[in-house]
Amino acid sequence: MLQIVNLTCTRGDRALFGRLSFSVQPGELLHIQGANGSGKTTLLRTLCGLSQPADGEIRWKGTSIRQLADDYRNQLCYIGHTNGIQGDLSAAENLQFGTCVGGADSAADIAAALERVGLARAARLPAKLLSQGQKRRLALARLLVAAKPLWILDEPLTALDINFGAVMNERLASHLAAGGLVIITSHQELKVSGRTHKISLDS
Amino acid sequence: MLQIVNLTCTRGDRALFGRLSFSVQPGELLHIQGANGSGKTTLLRTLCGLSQPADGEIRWKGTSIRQLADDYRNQLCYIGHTNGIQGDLSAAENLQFGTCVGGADSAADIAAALERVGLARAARLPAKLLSQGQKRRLALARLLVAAKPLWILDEPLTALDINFGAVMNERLASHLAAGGLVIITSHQELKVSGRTHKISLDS
Amino acid sequence: MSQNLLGTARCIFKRDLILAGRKPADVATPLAFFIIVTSLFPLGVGPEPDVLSKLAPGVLWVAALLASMLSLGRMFAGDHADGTLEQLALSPHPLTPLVFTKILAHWATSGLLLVVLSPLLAMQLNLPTHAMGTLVVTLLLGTPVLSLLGSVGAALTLGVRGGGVLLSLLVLPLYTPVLIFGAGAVTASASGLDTKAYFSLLGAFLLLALAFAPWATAAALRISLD
Amino acid sequence: MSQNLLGTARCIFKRDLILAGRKPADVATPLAFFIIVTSLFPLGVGPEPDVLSKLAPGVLWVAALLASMLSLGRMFAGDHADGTLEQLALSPHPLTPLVFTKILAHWATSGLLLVVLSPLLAMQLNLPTHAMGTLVVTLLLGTPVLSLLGSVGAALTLGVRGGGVLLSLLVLPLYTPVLIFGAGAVTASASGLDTKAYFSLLGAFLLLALAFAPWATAAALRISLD
Amino acid sequence: MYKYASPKNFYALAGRLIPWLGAVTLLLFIAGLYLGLYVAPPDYQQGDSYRIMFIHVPSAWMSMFVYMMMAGGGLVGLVWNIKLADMLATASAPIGASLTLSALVTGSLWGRPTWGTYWVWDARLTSELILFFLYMGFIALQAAIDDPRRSARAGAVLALVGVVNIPIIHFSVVWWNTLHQPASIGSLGKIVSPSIYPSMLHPLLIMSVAFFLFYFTVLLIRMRGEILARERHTGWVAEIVRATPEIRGTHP
Amino acid sequence: MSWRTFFAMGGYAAYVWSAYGFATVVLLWNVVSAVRKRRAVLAMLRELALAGQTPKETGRATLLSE
Ligand code: HEM
Ligand SMILES: Nc1ncnc2c1ncn2[C@@H]1O[C@H](COP(=O)(O)OP(=O)(O)OP(=O)(O)O)[C@@H](O)[C@H]1O
Ligand SMILES: Nc1ncnc2c1ncn2[C@@H]1O[C@H](COP(=O)(O)OP(=O)(O)OP(=O)(O)O)[C@@H](O)[C@H]1O
Ligand SMILES: [Mg+2]
Ligand SMILES: [Mg+2]
Repeated sequence: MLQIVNLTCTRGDRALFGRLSFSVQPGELLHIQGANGSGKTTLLRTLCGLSQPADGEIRWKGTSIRQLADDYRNQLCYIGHTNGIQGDLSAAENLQFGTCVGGADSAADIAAALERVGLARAARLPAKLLSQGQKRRLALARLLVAAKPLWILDEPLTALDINFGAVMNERLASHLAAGGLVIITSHQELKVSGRTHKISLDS
Repeated sequence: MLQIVNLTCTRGDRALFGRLSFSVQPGELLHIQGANGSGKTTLLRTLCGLSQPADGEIRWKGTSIRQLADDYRNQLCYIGHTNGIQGDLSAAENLQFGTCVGGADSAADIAAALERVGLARAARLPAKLLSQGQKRRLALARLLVAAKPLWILDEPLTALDINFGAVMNERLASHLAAGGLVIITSHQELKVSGRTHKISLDS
Repeated sequence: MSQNLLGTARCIFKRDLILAGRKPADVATPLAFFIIVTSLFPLGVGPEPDVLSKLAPGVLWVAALLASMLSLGRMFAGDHADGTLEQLALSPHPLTPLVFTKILAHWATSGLLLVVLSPLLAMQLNLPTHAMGTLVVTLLLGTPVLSLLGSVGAALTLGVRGGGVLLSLLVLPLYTPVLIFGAGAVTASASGLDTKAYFSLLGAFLLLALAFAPWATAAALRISLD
Repeated sequence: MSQNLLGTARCIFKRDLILAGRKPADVATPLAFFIIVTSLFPLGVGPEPDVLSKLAPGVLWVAALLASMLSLGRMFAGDHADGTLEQLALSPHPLTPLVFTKILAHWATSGLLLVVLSPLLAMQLNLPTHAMGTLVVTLLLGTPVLSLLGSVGAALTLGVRGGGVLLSLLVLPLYTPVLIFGAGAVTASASGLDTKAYFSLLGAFLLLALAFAPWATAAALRISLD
Repeated sequence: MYKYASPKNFYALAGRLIPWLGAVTLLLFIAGLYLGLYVAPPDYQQGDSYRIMFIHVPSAWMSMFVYMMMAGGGLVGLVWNIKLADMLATASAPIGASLTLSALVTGSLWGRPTWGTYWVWDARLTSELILFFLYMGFIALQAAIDDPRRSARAGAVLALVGVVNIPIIHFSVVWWNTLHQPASIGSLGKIVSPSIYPSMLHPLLIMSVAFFLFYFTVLLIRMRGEILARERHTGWVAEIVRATPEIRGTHP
Repeated sequence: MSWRTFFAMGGYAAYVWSAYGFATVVLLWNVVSAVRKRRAVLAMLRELALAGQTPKETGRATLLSE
């Protein structure tokens, strides 16, 4: 489904990793590991199409993602290091905007999604007053509303407390069970039931 | 020697910790611990006199540090999260400037100090080309040149490799043995021989 | 994808206006700058009304240009810092129209307000009343061009050290044609000459900028995010 | 403490000059802005030589003022970001003279260069040659005041959201007296009038700013570091 | 007296004072307007246009007085670290700025019939305009800093620098005008002679007192808001929050 | 004096009444914005309390070892 061929990424004038090849099938989770600065974030952003690889190709259902462009972006949901949350909008407004930009139109689901990430009561607060963990939850709520097959998640578990970490693991499992794909980085161990693979960027 | 009485620190409008009291005597090291965001950096900056406490007092040899002002600052050397290194100056120029601002005048010692932190060969490189750990060493070199009794160190061991970490521990021990005071934060365990105390800011 | 492009664009526009409403200082500061700079000129040149009225078109236009340039900083900076820009770039809709919407929202909260404010300042500078209309129309045609061209510069300097001054260097040369014809039209109208030619030129600039700038900005944003 | 205050001050001054030498772009950009703004003016106002020569003092002074304002951003920003400012605040020497040294170094790499450049631009604007001397002297007296007053604004807006435009809003109103008398002197001299009164006033401003601004800047820096 | 320096007591005291102050202010406004608009006769030179004086002059006076209060509050807050003084400075700024704007606009509207133009670069007008900018700078600076303590202290330094500059700005603008020999517009003193009729003086005085009290009334209301915001982690504010019924239509 | 002559203000009606009108707007704005500001703070504090972000007890440092 998602196929990476001979990928090489550079930053500045330094090669981070070279000739990386793997593929991820529906129902599979790929856990990318590596030391700080080894290039995990760079790889994920490249997989999204935000960064251009120095070499190699990324294919979705056999077609290069550069060719698919918008059609590929419509399949994925990316949650990066930054949450994409604007402090002066309320939690609900932020989520609304996020899903709208993501191409989904589901005003009704906003409240439900906030409920499911435990932010129902904070829905009308300006997001800048949310704690770090609450902000992370708000960003992750986009996954619930958008309903995209491919999830690309950069350290989704940071700042989450143990309870919600467990909830996240369940979500990932049910996404996999429904035939979704997940590519994820995490310094913590993932406890997701389902087909999971690991890959390390340390050379 | 350094005495903290009923100290309360706030950030934004949030109290980080309240009514903290302790004292540090010559030859003693105080290790401050706590989770991310618990206020360790804030405490250290307050002890330096950079931040004003919301309440309480800090005394050096029995006199409030607000009264002592410059005389107190002349006793201390603070190495914070930021290294105080300007990327466009060479390592030697940076150290020279740092000691000069710190009030010491010891042009001859610069080379020796760089030697002792293992930067002799990098002395003439622009600091921006140094690696993260080398930058940290350069910042710590100020301790050697300045020769102040009170060291206030915020995570000095970050980015240091194991070898130099051990060297740092020795340095700390010999500073204590010479009657110095050390206040330090570190998420790692410190292996310093000497009288060390711990304090935790987690409530 | 149940949401169409238009809906998403409306969503972005609404959000940017709401945000401007919640941070009135961000909107007000360029306006204050506009007022201050136009007020500095009489202080420098002297208070004689007839000298001032001669200067007025040039001063007003230069000040509007500088103010609109200074407001460029906030066009993408906030969204870049908090990661919203990444989400925008990953939207299934083409980036160019989305960026165009953002430029439009930015203009509505900067250039448009400059236009509204300009008659007041023109009065302070003794611009003849019959030239007031021309001033407003030229600004109405010209400030969108400034926002459009400026957005390219803003996108290129995102996250670059010393971005502010660099931005002004990039953008000012591009602004000169607009300035020449904008101020020229007002001067002509103040001395009772015909202004049609100026208007059609400014209109042509606007069309050109509308056609190319959003596309260039979108490309620049993708580069900045890389 | 074997190093005395003077030695430390010399150390700071030397460092800032070296740094300016290693980052020529930072120094050049305000100068470029100065040149661009003075060149934009004839474009906005029209090319008649006598109109221009009448405007020249005001335009040159306003442009110098804006350029010097734009260069304020870098006065403390770099040192704030890399932690040097903390070290400065923790120096056993009083902060006020150290800050004064930094302001001096900043002026030497911005205001002073504007002064050097000004005759060239004055020629472009048809300023009468006999007024050239006055222009240079007023700028020589006035630009340090701009740096001194500006340093307070720069220190207050350190690390603040939207710092650039905010800085200009804070600083421009404070600049007016300098502008009035600086441009006034040049205008007077261009029309052959006496300029002694202007010079003594500018001198008085300089003395006042020297007395108060470094102290206020030091206070503002301590607040920004809190 | 000293006990009202605590935010909690001040909050309560202000709450009790506001209705009374407001009522007196309102009465004075009514009396002043009646005397000024209805009773006072038209001026023999300016006709009825001089009636703008009754709002213009108090606005202009208050615009300067409020800046003094703001800078004074800043100084006290900076030196003695008194929260209420900081809040006084912060709360004064928007009031002062709006009164400055009022002086500018009413003055312009008065200038048109008397001078034939809305605006001239006269000394007093120019320095009032700059005062407005100083207010805007103060407000923008405080709005840009999130930490309330830092914001208060930064504002105080700015207000103090401004207060040193105001006389300098004022006199430079005066000299600027005398040096430039500006457009032939008589000084204000000539227009309103010192031997002003009592029937014109009384409403002016009454309106001035009304503006003065108005400032204090609004100041107290604003300070109560500031106190709630900055003391929100204290128990007594939580108590007040719990005791207030829900207010609709005020979305944060 | 009739109401008509009163409102005519000797021919200066436009200036006088717009000046008074503007001043009224400024004064009313002052009152309304001040009152609304306080209400908004109260409303915000209510929301915060409802969201469970009650003012955190000041953390207290604990000595681990001597
Ligand atoms: C935009 C236009 C105007 C502005 C900004 C303005 C500003 C001021 C200021 C700042 C003051 C207080 C001065 C002080 O007490 O030192 C003042 C007072 C006064 N203004 Fe105006 N003014 C304007 C137009 C006018 C006009 C057109 C008139 C009358 C024809 C006028 C008549 C007065 C009078 C009578 C006083 C009180 C006398 C005094 O305090 O010296 N003003 N104005
Ligand atoms: N513009 C640049 N020039 C040179 N090197 C860069 C540049 N940008 C990033 N780097 C380097 O590229 C490397 C890859 O960074 P990346 O963010 O991908 O790491 P990561 O594996 O995600 O690390 P972490 O675990 O800390 O998130 C880092 O070492 C970083 O210092
Ligand atoms: N201006 C501010 N307004 C509100 N909260 C702030 C502000 N500045 C810092 N904080 C908060 O104050 C807390 C204390 O930060 P501090 O840097 O002292 O933590 P720390 O213990 O050093 O953490 P770390 O281990 O990550 O270095 C953090 O939770 C931070 O989010
Ligand atoms: Mg990463
Ligand atoms: Mg820390």
